[in-house]
Amino acid sequence: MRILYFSWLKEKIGLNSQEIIKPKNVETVDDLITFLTEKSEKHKNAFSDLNSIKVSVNQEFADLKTKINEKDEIAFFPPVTGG
Amino acid sequence: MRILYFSWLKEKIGLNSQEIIKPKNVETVDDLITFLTEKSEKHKNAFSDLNSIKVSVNQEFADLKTKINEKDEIAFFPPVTGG
Amino acid sequence: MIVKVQEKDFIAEDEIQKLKNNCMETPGAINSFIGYVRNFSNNKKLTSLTIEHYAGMTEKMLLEISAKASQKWPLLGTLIIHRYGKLNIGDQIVLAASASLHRNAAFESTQFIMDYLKTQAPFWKSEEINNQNKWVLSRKEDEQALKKWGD
Amino acid sequence: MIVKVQEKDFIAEDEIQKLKNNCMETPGAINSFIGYVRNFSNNKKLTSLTIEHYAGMTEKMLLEISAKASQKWPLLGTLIIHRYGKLNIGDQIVLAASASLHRNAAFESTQFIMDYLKTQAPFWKSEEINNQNKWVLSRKEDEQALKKWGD
Repeated sequence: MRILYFSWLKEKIGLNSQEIIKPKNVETVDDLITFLTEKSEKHKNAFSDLNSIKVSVNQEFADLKTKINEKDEIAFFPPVTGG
Repeated sequence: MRILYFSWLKEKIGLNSQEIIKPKNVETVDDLITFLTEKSEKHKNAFSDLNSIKVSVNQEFADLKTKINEKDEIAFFPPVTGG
Repeated sequence: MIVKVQEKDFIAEDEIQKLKNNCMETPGAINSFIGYVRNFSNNKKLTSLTIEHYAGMTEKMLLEISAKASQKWPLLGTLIIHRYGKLNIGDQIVLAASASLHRNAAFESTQFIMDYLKTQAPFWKSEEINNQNKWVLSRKEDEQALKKWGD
Repeated sequence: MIVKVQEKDFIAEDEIQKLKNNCMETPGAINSFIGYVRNFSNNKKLTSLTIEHYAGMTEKMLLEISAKASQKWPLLGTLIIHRYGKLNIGDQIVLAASASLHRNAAFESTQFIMDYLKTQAPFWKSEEINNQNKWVLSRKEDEQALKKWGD
């Protein structure tokens, strides 16, 4: 699965994107966050306040309970500020 | 006093404007209409439905009871349709 | 507050640039409205539109409407251009615009200006249909549109 | 429905002309909104603004918003252009416009598009103040603005 980061999440994590093979026990967005934050301090720091983070799955807004699959594109970012 | 006509009022009366000396008994817009319609069939015809006519005195919206003076500019016209 | 009543056409881009440049502070938002001559009126095909106006009172009323909008919203500037004379299908009739720091004031005040212009500015339209000119009737909807401003 | 996400500037006049020409029928009304880079942010002087976006999702969301507006109002066309990259004070950021037969649909739908764009389109602004770049925080007012549409 492809994971993208934007705005200050990208800066805190130090990555624009990363490719991972979906671990078996990762079924939802919530599971993915747990997986990522357990492996990396930077991710743990970036995801410390989930209220300030939005997520999309395949370019649609999603939430923590959204199911994810191997071929999905998942993005994490703060609330948008365009316009 | 100067009297102006616009839109179909101008066409029905056949005048853009006319100058008259204010008759003594003409104190309000209503009096002026009575004066004009008594003197001319065209005016009588044009003013037959007062609900479809707006009036301004010195370029401010007015009504039948508005007082008028010798130096005033009075205009009669249908509801506006610009924009 | 810029108000122009003119026979000739206008270039909206240039006029909005002037509005922007006249603002005391860089506006974050400009809303603008352009009204055009439509090709149909009550399902009848139009050939042209002629607009008459009450020179003097028109400018006065448009300035009054602009002033009212500026009292009601925190605006950095307003613009109204309205044409008169004979116009063809698709021609620009009117441009109204407001500049402000935040978008809401610009949106609402431009709509307010158009709603008041429609019922208070002394313009009269005459439509040419099948070689006959007919004065346009005022619309009840335009009177009712004012209600949302609660003045 | 025209949607463009681009680094380069745009000429609103040309884009609105294209919107008008694409309409199936001559529109009587076009409302348009332009957002510009302001020179102050929370009383601090800005030097520049940089906009990041999620390429792909941005276009998708802007098309979704345009489609929602077209379902809600009888529109003849919509237009959204949003820039990304580094912008200077006074630069154009966004142009949103709607064309319709009557003015109310154009006004409301353009405001609707901007309200949704502000909360749903994946753009992030970073402000340069005193040689430091800081990510702009989202505003509660923008979330609340959606309530007026009752969706």
